[in-house]
Amino acid sequence: MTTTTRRPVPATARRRTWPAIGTLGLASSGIVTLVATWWIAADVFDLSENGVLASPLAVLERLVTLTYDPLAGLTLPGHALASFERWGAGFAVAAALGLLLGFAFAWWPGFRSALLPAFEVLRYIPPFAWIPLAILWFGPGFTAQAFVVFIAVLPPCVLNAELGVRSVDDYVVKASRVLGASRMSTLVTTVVPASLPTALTGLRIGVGNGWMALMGAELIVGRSGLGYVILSGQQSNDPATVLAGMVAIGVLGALMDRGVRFMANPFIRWRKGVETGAA
Amino acid sequence: MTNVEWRRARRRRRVRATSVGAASTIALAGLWYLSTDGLGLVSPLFLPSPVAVFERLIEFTQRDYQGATLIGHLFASLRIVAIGWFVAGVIGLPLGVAMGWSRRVRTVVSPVFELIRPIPPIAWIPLAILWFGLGTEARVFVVTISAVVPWVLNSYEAVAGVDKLLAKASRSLGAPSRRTLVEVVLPAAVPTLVGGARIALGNAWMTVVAAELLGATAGLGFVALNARSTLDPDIMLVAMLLIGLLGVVFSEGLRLVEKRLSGWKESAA
Amino acid sequence: MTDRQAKLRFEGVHKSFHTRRGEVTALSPIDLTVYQGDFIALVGPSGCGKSTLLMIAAGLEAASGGTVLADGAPMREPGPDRCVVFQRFALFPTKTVTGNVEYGLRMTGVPKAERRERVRETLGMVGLSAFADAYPHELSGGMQQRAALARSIVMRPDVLLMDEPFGALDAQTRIIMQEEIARIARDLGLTVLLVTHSVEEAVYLCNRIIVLTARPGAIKHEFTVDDDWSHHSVDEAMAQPGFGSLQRTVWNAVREEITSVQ
Amino acid sequence: MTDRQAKLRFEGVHKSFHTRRGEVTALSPIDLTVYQGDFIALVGPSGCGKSTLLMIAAGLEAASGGTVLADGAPMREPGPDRCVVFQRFALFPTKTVTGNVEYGLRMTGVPKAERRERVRETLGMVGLSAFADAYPHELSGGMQQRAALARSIVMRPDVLLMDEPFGALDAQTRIIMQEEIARIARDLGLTVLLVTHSVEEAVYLCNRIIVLTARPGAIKHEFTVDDDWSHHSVDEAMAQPGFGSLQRTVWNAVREEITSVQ
Amino acid sequence: QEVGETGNTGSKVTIGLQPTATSFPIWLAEQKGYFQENGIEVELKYYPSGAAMSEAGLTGAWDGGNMGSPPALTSSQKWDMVVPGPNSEEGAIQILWGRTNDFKGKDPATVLGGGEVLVKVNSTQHYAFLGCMQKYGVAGETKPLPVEANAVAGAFTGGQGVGAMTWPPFDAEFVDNPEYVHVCDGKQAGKKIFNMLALTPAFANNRTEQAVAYVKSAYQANEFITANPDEAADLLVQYYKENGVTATKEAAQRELTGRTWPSAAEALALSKGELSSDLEDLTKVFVDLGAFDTEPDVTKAVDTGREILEQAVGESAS
Ligand SMILES: Nc1ncnc2c1ncn2[C@@H]1O[C@H](COP(=O)(O)OP(=O)(O)OP(=O)(O)O)[C@@H](O)[C@H]1O
Ligand SMILES: Nc1ncnc2c1ncn2[C@@H]1O[C@H](COP(=O)(O)OP(=O)(O)OP(=O)(O)O)[C@@H](O)[C@H]1O
Ligand SMILES: [Mg+2]
Ligand SMILES: [Mg+2]
Repeated sequence: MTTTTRRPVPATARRRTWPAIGTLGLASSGIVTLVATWWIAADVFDLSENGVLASPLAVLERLVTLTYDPLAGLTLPGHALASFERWGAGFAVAAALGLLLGFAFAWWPGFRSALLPAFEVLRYIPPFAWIPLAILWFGPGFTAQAFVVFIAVLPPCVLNAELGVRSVDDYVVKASRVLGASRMSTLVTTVVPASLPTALTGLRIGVGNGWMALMGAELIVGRSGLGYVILSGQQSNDPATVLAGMVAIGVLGALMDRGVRFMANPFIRWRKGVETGAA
Repeated sequence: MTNVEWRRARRRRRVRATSVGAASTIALAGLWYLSTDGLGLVSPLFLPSPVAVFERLIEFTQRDYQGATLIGHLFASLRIVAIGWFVAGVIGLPLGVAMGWSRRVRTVVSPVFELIRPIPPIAWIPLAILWFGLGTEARVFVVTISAVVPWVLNSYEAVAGVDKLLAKASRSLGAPSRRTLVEVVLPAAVPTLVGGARIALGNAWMTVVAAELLGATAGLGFVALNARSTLDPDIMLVAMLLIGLLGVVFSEGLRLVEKRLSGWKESAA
Repeated sequence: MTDRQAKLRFEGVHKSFHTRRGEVTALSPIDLTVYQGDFIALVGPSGCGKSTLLMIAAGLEAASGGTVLADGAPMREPGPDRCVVFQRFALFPTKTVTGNVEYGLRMTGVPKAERRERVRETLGMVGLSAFADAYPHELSGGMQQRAALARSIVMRPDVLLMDEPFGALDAQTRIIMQEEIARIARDLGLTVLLVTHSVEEAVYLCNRIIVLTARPGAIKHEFTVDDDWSHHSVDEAMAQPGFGSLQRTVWNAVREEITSVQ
Repeated sequence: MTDRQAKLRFEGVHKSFHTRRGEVTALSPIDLTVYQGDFIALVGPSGCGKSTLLMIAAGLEAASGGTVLADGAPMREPGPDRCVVFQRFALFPTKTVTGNVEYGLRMTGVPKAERRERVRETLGMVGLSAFADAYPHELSGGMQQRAALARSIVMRPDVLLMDEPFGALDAQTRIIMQEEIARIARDLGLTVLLVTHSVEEAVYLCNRIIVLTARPGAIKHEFTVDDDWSHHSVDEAMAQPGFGSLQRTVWNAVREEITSVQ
Repeated sequence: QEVGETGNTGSKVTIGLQPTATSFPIWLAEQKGYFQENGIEVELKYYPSGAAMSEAGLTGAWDGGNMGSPPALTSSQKWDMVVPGPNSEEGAIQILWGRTNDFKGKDPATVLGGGEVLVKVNSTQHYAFLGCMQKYGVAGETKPLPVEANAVAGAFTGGQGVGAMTWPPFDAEFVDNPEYVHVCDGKQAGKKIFNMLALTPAFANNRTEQAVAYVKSAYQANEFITANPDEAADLLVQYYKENGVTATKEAAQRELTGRTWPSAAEALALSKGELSSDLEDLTKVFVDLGAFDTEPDVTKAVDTGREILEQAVGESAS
């Protein structure tokens, strides 16, 4: 146990740094190629002249100007905030309701058989197809947009919560019963916590789904939000604004995904060790 | 309990589940009817009665609405979905498999993929118009964008999720890396791959409705959006429900394929 | 033996499962009495119904017929008087070791102060005091099994039911755990019903060994272990000629049943 | 011993892993020679590097330093001359038993007719002739392990590497498989390197037992088994005093290492 | 609760409008303080399209507003929206553009016949488009290629179609550009395209006084535009800027002069005169297109609000 390795220490150090740098180079090569292709297409082949594409620099510049120069009355952060509010409202309601429904589906089969047919048909209607009806019911405004988000977020929350409960080790449930817990307290104290990782995955899918649905809704309803930035770029025949909007949507979408993962951490601390290395 | 008795019991249990489902569905439809035609609580402009929707559906199968009958619109949407889904598969499947199999490919591709992935397919619409004009190509492009993500991710996970020990066993039996992939890893990955195809099809179907903003002259999404501008909620609901029902059909169909192809798995036994 | 108190009694207990392929009889009628202080092993070929019998005893599975009497009264519901230790540990992954061990006490309304004391004491007994706040995934297999054991014995069950409790451990850890459980059972005067595949384990730990026939399981033979081997360490015990000969006798009975199906 | 042919030779083979938490030395330099006809057991506490050493021998893992010589020549690539049998069987789930066993022959370009003949013969040897067309999931654990074994021995490897091949089997099936593998190894004159946790198994099957220290694994002691127990059945062997005493000696060496980490 | 009930009381009025020149007079009335003058206190709410306006009115999001005639006809038909009168006429700025190279020295009919023209279908553009095709005798031969209004210019410059229907400011690319040629417009095709003032039934019936004030203010703004075209153009540029659209003063001028902005009295005269027949022509076309299921009752859109318009005229006169 006290034996040390024969290898001299510097060798170890080199071994560890080189692969890291190699990996970094590989990882960035993809992105570099992408940006380079974009830049060449836009500036060298002059696609930006025809209004078909904007160069990466122009998009960057547009992103910067949008942060202080308002578009349709709002700056970029303003639009992002508007989108975020709608998304937040729809997401919060859908997540709360979805988790409850999912847990109930898994735990009370009768309840499940009663609601399943309706749920199954409705969940396959794309959020986008709900937009017209949502506008009719709630008027073309905040509520309709939040509703579309709700529609997009609900199914993955329900399905994953249900799946989470079902995939809890049967023996864990048995153990709880043997130790004197009732069915209800088994659900609350054991099953729900153990199902959280899967259930939270549902929320995470919901984050993305809701965000995407909202962008669709903003193309049709309202005159603020990041979706509207794109639309407005399209109206002014300005690819730079369109691309700036897309970049903002993508970056924020990715950040939100990370955010939810981060916030979910305390709930799944107990299996952190298992999580490392997951893609 | 004898065998016969037990079969009866099982049938009874199934019948009970089905009838609870049917009863609740009928109850929901009844509630819908009561609040519309029945008691007139809700204006038909907000929610048309089920009867009106059904009549409209029948009428739709025979008479043109916006230049085509139901079948015409249906096929218009289906065509775009089929092409987009297929193109996405041709791109996404090999890419995902390569990412799952080679660490190097994964390192190069995944940052790009992660960068583009969060952009909703719908947000590509303006660029799609600029790049492809208003024809089928633009719609196919948007549908492809939406379907390529699950194709890639599931192919990746399918390959990466195959027991590492299998690859080791194969190599220790003298198989070179590529043959290990073809002989051992891919066959074991098939169910997950089909699962990816299913999700991709779902995404494609969901997106086609939005893609029909792009110069479509037919399609169920086109119908729904047009019905909106003339305040015709009954035709809107017909289109929506059809879109939903077809989604169920696709999904369940591919799920059956998935089940059949995983015959060698324990769960299917 | 009859002067000892009967803790658990099976009277003509049998069980059939209805499966896609028809009816499977897992257990032929079983008559068996577990007395206070017994450490009984159930051995038999795979699939002969050992786990099924244990689950019936726990109240987690209903018998198709016959009666199970716990302390003389018919029982059906699972309850903390008959705790189960499973092969796959079945620890609550979201709770720390303390949370796991304390769970049954909380569910049966034991006040907090008493709970804390009993958990502390039990963790000491299984040698997990230092890991009171660890999560199951942070423990080795042997430690997980200790925690599962602690979770059950903290309830002071009338009968402790164990289904291949060491099946998931490596051979070395298993030996160490066998010695520990022998000590704890002796210290607490536990009544235990143990399902195992290892004849060696059965001979080492138990005073009675029930060999079941191949499916449908019926009691083929009951062996009484006259020497209490568990006072020795496993390897000491194995060095005794009496140990080896009993082990061979039981194994031959089991082997007969295994080969009868193959 | 030195007049026998050296099939596999480790010279100062050591291994470190670079993990998030820094460098983990799994194996201290190991010197070991495996001769033609050897049946060597590697035993030692969990995590001491047994599997790592085996993977290096198979060429599936690169050593951090030192040389591995196969038949006197340095080797790196995995190959069918050093087949591995894994604990979790690692059968190809999409192929039938025949497909699995035939796989290595196909990969090394053995013509179809010969392939068929060798598969038939090998399946007969492991008693799976009747299950040639079954899929792995349709087999019991013992049968799966037989198939995995057949898949390796059909290649007539110079050295058969086995990593806890019976770890996933129940105690009873394990005993039966131990007897079978002893017979097959004898019949074919196999050279085997076996990782196991069970000292009993090591004593029963092997002619040399290598005890490794706790991590980083180094060779603590090598025991030579003078009697060939594997000519007897397991229970017969265990009845012999010499068996028990060697088992205890080895076990004490292992136990020392286990307790040194706890 | 009645259809279109906003819950506003007293002098508070919510106005729905679209961020296009169509609604410019409403915005202008606010700027110029006409609403205040007439004793109402307004809040402006923007909607992206006529369809959205109509849906919003139905759900009680606004009291008064204005919209194109197709949604106005739908709304009056479906939920009894009250239409006091026409707010502007814009046939002349629904322009069919072509590529100069295509049309140079050729009969437009031969170029258009069998080709595709970019149009926002089922809209007033579509109506003007059909008028133009009739004019050249190629109705039925030339196919409309459906596009959202904002995408027409991009698609046409990108090479789609033989022609494109646009209106300002989306046609900035084409105006004074030698590569493109103004082939036809709604006015040349003899089509009149009206925008209408709109009131929810609840507002018109229960709060008539405020409704009259709103209508009166809107026409006051029209009179201002007619009287001060230059200042109005500056204000239109500002209006556009507030709505995220960049437009030059020239474009604004074109827009303002291309439209006619009737005063209240002129609107009343139209309403009593040719408005009905113009709208009937439009509805027939829309029924043929399949956009309207059955022919809407035009009188509902012309006569029901006239009383309010008359009151507005009366007040202006006094
Ligand atoms: N829920 C069930 N449905 C159908 N058959 C079952 C069920 N549970 C057990 N069986 C069958 O009953 C028989 C007895 O099963 P049991 O698990 O009690 O065996 P066992 O003796 O514990 O076996 P092992 O030693 O492999 O754990 C088996 O043939 C099994 O297939
Ligand atoms: N890929 C790896 N990355 C980092 N550490 C590893 C890796 N593989 C093994 N190790 C570490 O190396 C040590 C030796 O592992 P190895 O699997 O060889 O042990 P073992 O003796 O086979 O244990 P067991 O008896 O539990 O199978 C362990 O501490 C393990 O955690
Ligand atoms: Mg069992
Ligand atoms: Mg190992």
